[in-house]
Amino acid sequence: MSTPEYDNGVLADLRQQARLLVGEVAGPLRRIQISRGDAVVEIEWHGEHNGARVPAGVPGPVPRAAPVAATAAGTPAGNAAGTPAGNGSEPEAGAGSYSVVSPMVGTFYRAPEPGASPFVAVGDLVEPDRVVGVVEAMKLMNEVTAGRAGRVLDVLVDDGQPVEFGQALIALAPA
Amino acid sequence: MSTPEYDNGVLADLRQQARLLVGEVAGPLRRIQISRGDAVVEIEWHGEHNGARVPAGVPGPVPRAAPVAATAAGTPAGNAAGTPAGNGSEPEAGAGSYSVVSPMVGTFYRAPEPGASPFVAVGDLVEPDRVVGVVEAMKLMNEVTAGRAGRVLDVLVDDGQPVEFGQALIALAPA
Amino acid sequence: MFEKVLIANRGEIAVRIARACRELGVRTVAVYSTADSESAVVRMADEAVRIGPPASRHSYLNPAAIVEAARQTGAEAIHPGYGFLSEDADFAEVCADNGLVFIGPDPEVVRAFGDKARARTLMRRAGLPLNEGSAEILPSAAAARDVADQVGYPVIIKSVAGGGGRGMAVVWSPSELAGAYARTQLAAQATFGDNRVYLERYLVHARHVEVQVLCDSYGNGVHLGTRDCSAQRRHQKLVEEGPAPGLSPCTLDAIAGAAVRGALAVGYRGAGTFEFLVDDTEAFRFIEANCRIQVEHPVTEMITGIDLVHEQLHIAAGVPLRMRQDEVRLRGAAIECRVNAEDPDRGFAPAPGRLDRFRPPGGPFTRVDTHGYPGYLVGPYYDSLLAKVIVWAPDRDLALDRMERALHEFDIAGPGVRTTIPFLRRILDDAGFRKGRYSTGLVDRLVESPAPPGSGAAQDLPAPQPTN
Amino acid sequence: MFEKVLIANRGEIAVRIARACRELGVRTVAVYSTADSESAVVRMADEAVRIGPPASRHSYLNPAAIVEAARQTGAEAIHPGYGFLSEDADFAEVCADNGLVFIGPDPEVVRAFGDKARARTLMRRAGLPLNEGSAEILPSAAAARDVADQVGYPVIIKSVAGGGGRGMAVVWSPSELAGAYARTQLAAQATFGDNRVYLERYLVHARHVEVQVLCDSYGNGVHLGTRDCSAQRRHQKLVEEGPAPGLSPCTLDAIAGAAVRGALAVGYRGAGTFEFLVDDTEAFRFIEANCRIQVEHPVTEMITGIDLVHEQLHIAAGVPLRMRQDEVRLRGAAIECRVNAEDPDRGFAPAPGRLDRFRPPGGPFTRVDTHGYPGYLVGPYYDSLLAKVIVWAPDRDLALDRMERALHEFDIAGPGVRTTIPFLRRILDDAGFRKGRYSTGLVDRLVESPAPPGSGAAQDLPAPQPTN
Repeated sequence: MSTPEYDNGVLADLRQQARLLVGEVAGPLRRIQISRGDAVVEIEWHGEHNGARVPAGVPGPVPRAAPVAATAAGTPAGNAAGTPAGNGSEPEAGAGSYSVVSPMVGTFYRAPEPGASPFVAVGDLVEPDRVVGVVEAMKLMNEVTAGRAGRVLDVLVDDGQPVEFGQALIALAPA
Repeated sequence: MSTPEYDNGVLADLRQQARLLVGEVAGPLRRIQISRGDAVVEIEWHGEHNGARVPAGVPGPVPRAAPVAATAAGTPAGNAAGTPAGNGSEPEAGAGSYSVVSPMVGTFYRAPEPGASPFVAVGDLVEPDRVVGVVEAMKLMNEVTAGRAGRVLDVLVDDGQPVEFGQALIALAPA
Repeated sequence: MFEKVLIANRGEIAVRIARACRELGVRTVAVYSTADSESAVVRMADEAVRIGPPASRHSYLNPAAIVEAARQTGAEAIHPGYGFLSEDADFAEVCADNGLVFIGPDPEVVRAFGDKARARTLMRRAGLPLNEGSAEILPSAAAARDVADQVGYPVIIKSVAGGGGRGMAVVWSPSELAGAYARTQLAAQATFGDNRVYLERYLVHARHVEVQVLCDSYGNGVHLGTRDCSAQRRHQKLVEEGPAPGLSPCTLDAIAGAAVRGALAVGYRGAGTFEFLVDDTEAFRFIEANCRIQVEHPVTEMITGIDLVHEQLHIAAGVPLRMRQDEVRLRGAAIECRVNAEDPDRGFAPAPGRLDRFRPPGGPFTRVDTHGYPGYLVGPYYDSLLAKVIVWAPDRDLALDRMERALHEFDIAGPGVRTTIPFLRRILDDAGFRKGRYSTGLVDRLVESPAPPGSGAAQDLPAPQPTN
Repeated sequence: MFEKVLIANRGEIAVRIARACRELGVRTVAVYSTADSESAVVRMADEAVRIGPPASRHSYLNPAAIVEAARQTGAEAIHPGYGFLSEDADFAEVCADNGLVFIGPDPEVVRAFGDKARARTLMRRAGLPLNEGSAEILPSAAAARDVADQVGYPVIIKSVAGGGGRGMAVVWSPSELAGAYARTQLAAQATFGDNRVYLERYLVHARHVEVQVLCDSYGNGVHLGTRDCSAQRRHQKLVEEGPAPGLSPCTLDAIAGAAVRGALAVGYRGAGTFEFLVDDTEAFRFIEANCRIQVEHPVTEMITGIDLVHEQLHIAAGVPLRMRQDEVRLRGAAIECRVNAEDPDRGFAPAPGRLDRFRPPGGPFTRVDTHGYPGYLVGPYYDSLLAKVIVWAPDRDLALDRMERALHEFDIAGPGVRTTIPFLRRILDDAGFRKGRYSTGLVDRLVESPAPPGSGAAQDLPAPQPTN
């Protein structure tokens, strides 16, 4: 039996783990599922990324200390997205990379308008002042610039997704 | 300004420090004074023993952690009774010694009756079953035996003094 | 008022008493066993005396050590709390012999209520309705059989010296009677050194309703309303509330009036509790009286605004009762949950250990009485009550929601430490409990039905019987 | 009732709001700055959104971030707590524009009371007695001089946009007036972006009495009694109590009645506080109204048994007021002490740090509202309020003794951490305070008189003036 009086603590942990993974693991998100019964975070990426299933065992009433062991969904071997993030090491994609983070709470857009081509694509070389996306807050479009020169390794947030302050948006490899 | 909200904590510490000293330091007690204003334990022994004054500074609201630095009363040099006990090392008298402790709360008597000669004196050799004192509780005289063979190093409690359960009464050197 | 009072107890109730004394400007002496030298009350009290080893019988149950400690420290009165020596008539006498005020009723009153058979006789004389059963003690199994045949099965055989749920056996059919009689006698002899037993009809779905009374030394007495303690496991209370829900006001008045009548009839002094069984027809019967402050007394304090331990001290100091019955106003509803260091998943086995984290709930109308603190070592020597969470609200439904919130907040963690909190939450979730329609059968039903995954919500549980 | 509410605040009040929501079955969204990711409310809430960096203007004062967080999480209403955006009319409008319920009065009411000069005009029209002073804003130092000459010195110059003790200057003689006028204008411009000031007579020994009101959206309003907040340091409250002591019942009724009249006159909605100055003759004058839940609201909750945050939520959800005035019963006395992470021995300078030990008091009639816990890092970014200790008792004297006991128990320790507890104990010890004969001059007197060794007992302090 799980310890019901800590459900919220568990949820908070799952949310935190999810946030960490999303920050650490390269690749455009598809969806995050945060469960509770047996404490599961499920994160799904687009493209070739596999989902990383993170069962967070909660021993006794120790929610904040919930250990997280990542195992690959489906493949026993695990994958670049899930396993390394789970055991805390930097994922391949993230090695030596730099993240462009959201300057505010809002909605992230990869393109200036629906249907238009994205500001940046994986592989692009960008200058510090290059606009890499916009975050809409209160109907205001706020341009996000790369901040430093580099090559786009990945776009970490899907088009039209809500983002928190400081959330990683774009992974850059220093040029 | 001392932190008034911890006065009792301070008193408790002083009491504890006093108890420790009395246990550690050889010599028949004369009186204990526990103060509060500037947190002072004053302990007075009989005979050639000097009193050990223990100013217990209470930094901020950290009563239980009140550090105790012992300094000799009057003489800067300190003495065998005060200083070693204060800085935590074993007093000479106590080195390798064994304490006969009180089996109950009560009043300790060194002699079978007023005016009679004490059960034991410093220097006596005693057998395990030798009566070394009595503790009166509820008008019952409870004989205290040495428990093991040894030489009486000191009698730690003055005649007619109240004692707690487990309080050291007699210091013995294993024979 | 007294200058100095010795607290002859430990745990949360010792802390409770130290708080009351400090609020009244009374200095306190804590006594403690070597297992409790780091306990909260030792830190709180003005003085502390180590009275013995961990084993209670040599420390907290040791009258000589406690009286000596009082003598050494110059305490004028002794507050016994609950359990330990709180209902020991001999100890009360020893206190008197040594010029110490025992905070409780006179020794003969304590002794009379300590003998369940005598208590029944006294209360019958006072005109209280009794549960059907043996008028006096049962000399033989045959006598037991006769009475049982009269009152009908099931019956419960109780030790006259028992109490607090100890020394009793329920008998469902005549074939079990002789064996149960013998077993109870043996157990009673072993536990209380008194093998006398008596017998009552056992009410399966009865509710356990108790009345808090206060009496002074001058023949004045009032009641402070009722509490319902039906949520019990093996006669050990887990959840208490007040006022007793779902009973008509006139029934509540009748029970409360009977309690005061019984108390005054025997010259009761101080705070006491009269316990009754109430059946489906709201008929009530006296079962026993407790001559002590009770674990669940905060429920009454939150409903009345009266500090029961303050009143105990005033009464023991000879002050006349400070309120008339018409000045006692009951307001809203209060619930108490007992957080024990026990593992509900392992038959409520004690689960002691060091508390790595200990964050009690707070906020509006939420009270916590506990001796726990972060880093405290819950030892194996004494009972497993770690904290009491008490909440108040204008009505019972909101009180239940508030308690759910409070238990949700309570953060206790440590190696090996388990608490009753998950089980308490199942009780709060139970549909029958929420409706106020529950009895002493509630907890057993929950224990038998496994906790649904993701914690037992009421609807997951079998619908309770109307009589339940 | 709402399904989900966003809590646009931090610290103890965010925890307070989360508790109320959970008790009512409302899901909660916490918003937090990067400095608060370990805060208690983030752990308690059902969801949490990081909205900005430590600097308040980019996080807790950032309407866009908060509204976006509400949109993302699907919250229907926003509870602003106190401070931050709680009395920001523009924010209230932004909420409305985005289909979010702002839990508080209508924007225009918030705006009206935010302009102290307009508030005075409105309340004068509603028939409330005003403190003598300028009818409207002062165009020039000369105009100020004229009014000051009429009302007599000392006078206090206030920013119309000020409040909470900020943006005001006391002037003792005509020679200081011009300078003070200019300084206040400049400060007001800098602090509030609004340089308009007005002037009132300054009552040196006046008492600060406030009335708690509750109004619904249908023109119904009640008062929940008075609080006295005269124990202030530099216009910052340290100790609050209720009911206001030493005032005649008819004065209390008159003040409370005036407050409800004022609230209904402007169509107030929700929980609000009307503040008055009361002089030696018990004459009272309106000074300002607060359109938010206040820090000291638990004092009123303990006296009335009414959960003010529950009522805020019900009213905001469109429920008619759930009590009539004659159903509001005031019972006993309550006191609140603000435990701030400040060093009283160093001019109340903030003394933040990691809390090694944090053991709040408990037991009878003792409430603690706090976001603190063992291991919590009290940061330098926000105000220093760490915990509120509130106690209740049948009478004020016992409440004071109980508070002394509670503060004595409160164990807070950590490197660099200091609290106001020692100073609060001096206030409780003060003879004038105990007698209920004190005014806004009390704290300054204590600050000036050094703490006597071994803590200031009342008799060690200069005997207070009768008017004091």
